[in-house]
Amino acid sequence: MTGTLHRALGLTDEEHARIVEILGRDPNELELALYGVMWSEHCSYKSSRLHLRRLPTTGERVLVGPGENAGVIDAGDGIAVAIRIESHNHPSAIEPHQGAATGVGGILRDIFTMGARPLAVMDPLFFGPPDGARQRWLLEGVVSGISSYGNSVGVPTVGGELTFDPCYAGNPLVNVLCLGALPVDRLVLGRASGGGNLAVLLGATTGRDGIGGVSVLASAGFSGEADEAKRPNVQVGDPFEEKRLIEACLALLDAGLVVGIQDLGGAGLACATSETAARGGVGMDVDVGAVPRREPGMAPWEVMTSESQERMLAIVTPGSWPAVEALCRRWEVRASVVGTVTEDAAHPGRLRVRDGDNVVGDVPAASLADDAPVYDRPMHPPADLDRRRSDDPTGTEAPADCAAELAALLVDPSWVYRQYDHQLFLNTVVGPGADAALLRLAGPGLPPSERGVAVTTDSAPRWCAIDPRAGVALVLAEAVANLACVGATPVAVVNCLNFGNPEHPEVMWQLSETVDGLADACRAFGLPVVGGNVSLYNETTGADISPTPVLGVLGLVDRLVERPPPMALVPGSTVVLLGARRAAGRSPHPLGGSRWAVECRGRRHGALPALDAAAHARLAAFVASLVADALGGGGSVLCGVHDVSGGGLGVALAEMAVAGGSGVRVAGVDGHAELFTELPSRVLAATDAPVELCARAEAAGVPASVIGTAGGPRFAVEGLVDVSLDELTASWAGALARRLEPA
Amino acid sequence: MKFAVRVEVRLRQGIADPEGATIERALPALGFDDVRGVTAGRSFRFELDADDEAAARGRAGELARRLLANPVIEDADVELRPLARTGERR
Amino acid sequence: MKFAVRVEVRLRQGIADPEGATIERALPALGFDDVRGVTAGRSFRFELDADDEAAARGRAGELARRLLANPVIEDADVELRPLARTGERR
Amino acid sequence: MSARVGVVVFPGTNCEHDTVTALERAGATGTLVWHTEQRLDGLDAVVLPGGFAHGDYLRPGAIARFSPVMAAVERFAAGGGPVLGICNGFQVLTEAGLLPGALVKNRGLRFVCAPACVRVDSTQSVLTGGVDEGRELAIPVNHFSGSYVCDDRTLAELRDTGRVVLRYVENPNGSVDDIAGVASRAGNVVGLMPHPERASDPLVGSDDGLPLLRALVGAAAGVRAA
Ligand SMILES: Nc1ncnc2c1ncn2[C@@H]1O[C@H](COP(=O)(O)OP(=O)(O)O)[C@@H](O)[C@H]1O
Ligand SMILES: [Mg+2]
Repeated sequence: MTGTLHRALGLTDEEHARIVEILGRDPNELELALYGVMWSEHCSYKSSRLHLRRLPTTGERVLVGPGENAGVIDAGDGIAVAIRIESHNHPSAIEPHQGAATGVGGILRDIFTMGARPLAVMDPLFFGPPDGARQRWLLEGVVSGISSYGNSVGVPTVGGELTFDPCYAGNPLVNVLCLGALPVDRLVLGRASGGGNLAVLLGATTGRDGIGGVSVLASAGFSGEADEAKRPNVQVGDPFEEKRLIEACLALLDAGLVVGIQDLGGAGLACATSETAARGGVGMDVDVGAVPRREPGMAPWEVMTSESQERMLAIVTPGSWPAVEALCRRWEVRASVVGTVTEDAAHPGRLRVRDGDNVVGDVPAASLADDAPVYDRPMHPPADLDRRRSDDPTGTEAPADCAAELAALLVDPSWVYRQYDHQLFLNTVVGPGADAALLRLAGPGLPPSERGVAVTTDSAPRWCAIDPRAGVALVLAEAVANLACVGATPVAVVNCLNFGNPEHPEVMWQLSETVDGLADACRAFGLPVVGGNVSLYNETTGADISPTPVLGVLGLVDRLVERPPPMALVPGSTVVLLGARRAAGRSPHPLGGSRWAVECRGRRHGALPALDAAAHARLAAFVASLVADALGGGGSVLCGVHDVSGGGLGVALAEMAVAGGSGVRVAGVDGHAELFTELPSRVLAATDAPVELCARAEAAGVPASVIGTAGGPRFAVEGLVDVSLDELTASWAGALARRLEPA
Repeated sequence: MKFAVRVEVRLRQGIADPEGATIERALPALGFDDVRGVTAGRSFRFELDADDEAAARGRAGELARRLLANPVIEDADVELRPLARTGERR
Repeated sequence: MKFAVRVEVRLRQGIADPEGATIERALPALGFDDVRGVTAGRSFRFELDADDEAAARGRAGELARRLLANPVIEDADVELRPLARTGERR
Repeated sequence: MSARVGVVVFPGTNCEHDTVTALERAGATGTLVWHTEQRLDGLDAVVLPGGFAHGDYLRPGAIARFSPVMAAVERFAAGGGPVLGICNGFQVLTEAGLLPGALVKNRGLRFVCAPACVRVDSTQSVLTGGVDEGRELAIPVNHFSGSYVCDDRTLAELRDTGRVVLRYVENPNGSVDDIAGVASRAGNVVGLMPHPERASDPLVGSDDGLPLLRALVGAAAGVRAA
């Protein structure tokens, strides 16, 4: 009968044969289910692992790199920072509120599993244009899910992204990044060790929710009517349970009561038990009969693969069990011994599943965790690649009315982030709405420090669709610039690779190009990749999403005692553009892949501007040092700063004008092309000391040009735009509400 | 005819109900150790115009499924009774 | 004896009900212009042990007043029915 | 020696550490009080901080009000001790009947985390004593159920007896009469939805919450002296 069951469980005939080989016999139903979930794309990365190996992962600050639950960086002063990014795309498409909420719950567990207290969340979101009822339902649901879970569990959401593109209409993307901090000496890893030690299940009871959820959901694209069948898998999050779980787990770690700890995420107990055992090179006996149930009549395989939320697996010595029990009781967290660590010389490293006294499954733990097949899937570039790249929007005729098209590119995302607590812990110096979030490096249980951490999430599917390799490099450059604008030096990268169907050779080509582009760019900026996540099968009835790598970049600030110059214009100040104004080569102001070309002209093809990593790093270091002067309390030559990114110079200027409530008069901008080009490596600065700023820029090898003066009631770019600031502000502020809450 | 409708929306069997569970955990402390199986749901009331009870039931059911309940995780029960012309209070 | 209890909690007359109002505003667009006076409330179900119906009613009423409803803004209706010994499903 | 202020922690409370930090910036010593405590010995004031006690399930504050510590808070308040409820703490105090009215879902049915401006409209409370009447303070709000409601008689009484201590300059949630904070008859129990602890350091945007917290700490010191 297992002859067909393995297919239903998402295993190919070859994979089934491999399992038979590993076991030396036919697997039973439970064993097949274990392999089914553990060898799924979601848990095993079988299509992407081969490529991910090419990413640079080492650096002198890296304490823990990819492979563990989260990457960990040494931030100094005895404090380590843990960071991780995850996707919850498919669950969110089926039930946006719960899908997004459980996405937040899952990423938090990855962080406090490392011993870190979760201190901040970021949420890059991608939807179709929010004009139909379905897109509004998705956006409302996702945002309310993140809001209700994140706010209640007590972790501020300090930033994110919001991108609308038709390619996400059927398959929205919900990525969540979490950052936590811990005293370096509390760092723990998800390892089991010590024969006879106890495996203790902490937290919620186990139900049928999410059985095969992640695996089934994440490994099969959407085909309209099939959604119905998938619905029973929906998981409901309980932020109150998670809050108690966080406090209990951190208290257990502070008290030194656990040997190892691991969250239960995709593939539930099957994953947590096999991974902790495999990492520790030991075996584990698990008794499904000892697992507290929420529902009657669950089969052992259901208990092992259930993805019920808010559960952790802790490895504790028999001697400390009473203390563990007592501490969990205080926090009203359920704790049950569900297994023991085994070091059986005769059969080392076995995961033995019992139901009471009879053994219902017995497999090598490492074969579940590590022996999943690695696929080198066929890949090739899209047939029409050259045609696409030559179809360049640069040089399309100037708009009749630049002002209108500029206004159309302005979006105030506060409709989203007003629904998020972004202030808890009193650390948020710069919250959502600026270039990057800037936080004091402080929190309950951390040693005192004057340092700061900054974090930004960035993506640009419109670039990556044109050229995944160059596109992702430009995205990393933008992230570095965003950090510089809040005075931070980048130290580590996490990435969430959202792609289409890996069985389509173009998609595998996109993935491979993206990895190479990211690897090269990371080397160029001297940044390690400390973690990531891959989400494949983001497609709707055969149509793949644009390649969507989302980067989270962590930055550090040595001394944070004063606020940075805002992302705003100050009336009377001089506006200076830092960085080269013209691209080398034929077109000085390329428009390929720009928001203007895509959103105002519907031109999605062309060539991307080139990135000069060395020049970009010089600019970023220069800007970061000027802002850091202010952070350290030494004042700054800057009174406002903002990098030029999506929408180009026009949008960056407008965002600063609106934020500062100040008009501006700018001259010498070379037509709509310079107004809208997304040429990288440019930062807008407002200053009261333009001479000094330009002198210091020259000394630092950074081009600088005075382009205008802030002040007055109008936003004017000579020969291109002349509108009242109020008008501009209104279109910016109302952009989302107009579409989401049509009267 | 006018009908008074009550729609009760409840989580489907098997879907976790953290609110119900939390309330139940709190009860013993309040001296209610004789209470079990607490579930939390939502309830909506409204008035509906329809030609007859069958039509009213159809409309109310459609409204419950399309707007009031989240069919992914919730079921809806519909109860209704005809109202006297006078628009008697529910 | 075991009783199956349902408590419906509704906002008092005169207390603003933004949820009900929002739903009612959304109705015409969905083609439900035959619906009026939408109000939104909560509904709780549980099982209760008591010697007889009167006692059960008393306990359930007390639970509703003390915990499930906030008397400052809400009213609670209690319905209950005895359950067969066998612990029949509600 | 400085006043000792107890900050109550229910399961699900999440602003307790921030509140202790801010109280210390205001000159007090803050100590956490677990919700199962039955005595508040040696404390000069009690704060119920923000968060989501018991996940805000059922209604914000509905379950927390039955925690053992609340009986002690009631006695403490009856004895004239200063009691402050911030956000979720305000919700707990209304559920417990220590303050009139109730807090219902925001008009707009969305969570709101945003800067807000409140005006001191009465100085007859432990939170506003000595702060200039009419003074406007920038203190952020962060809540889903912050819309204050009460019956007309209560509202009239609150107005006539100077118990509406804080009003929003721009109403973020639909509260009746723009009410942001109210006090008990004796003025020693106060609840407000805005978060003064989040306005206790210019580095994170504002320190306009400190005058209020200093007033509370001053009242607590008075208790200690007496
Ligand atoms: N979904 C979201 N959640 C929280 N904050 C968001 C979200 N989307 C955008 N933001 C915030 O709005 C601001 C502008 O976003 P974006 O235009 O992507 O910034 P940038 O171009 O500097 O990367 C950023 O501070 C970002 O954190
Ligand atoms: Mg930026």
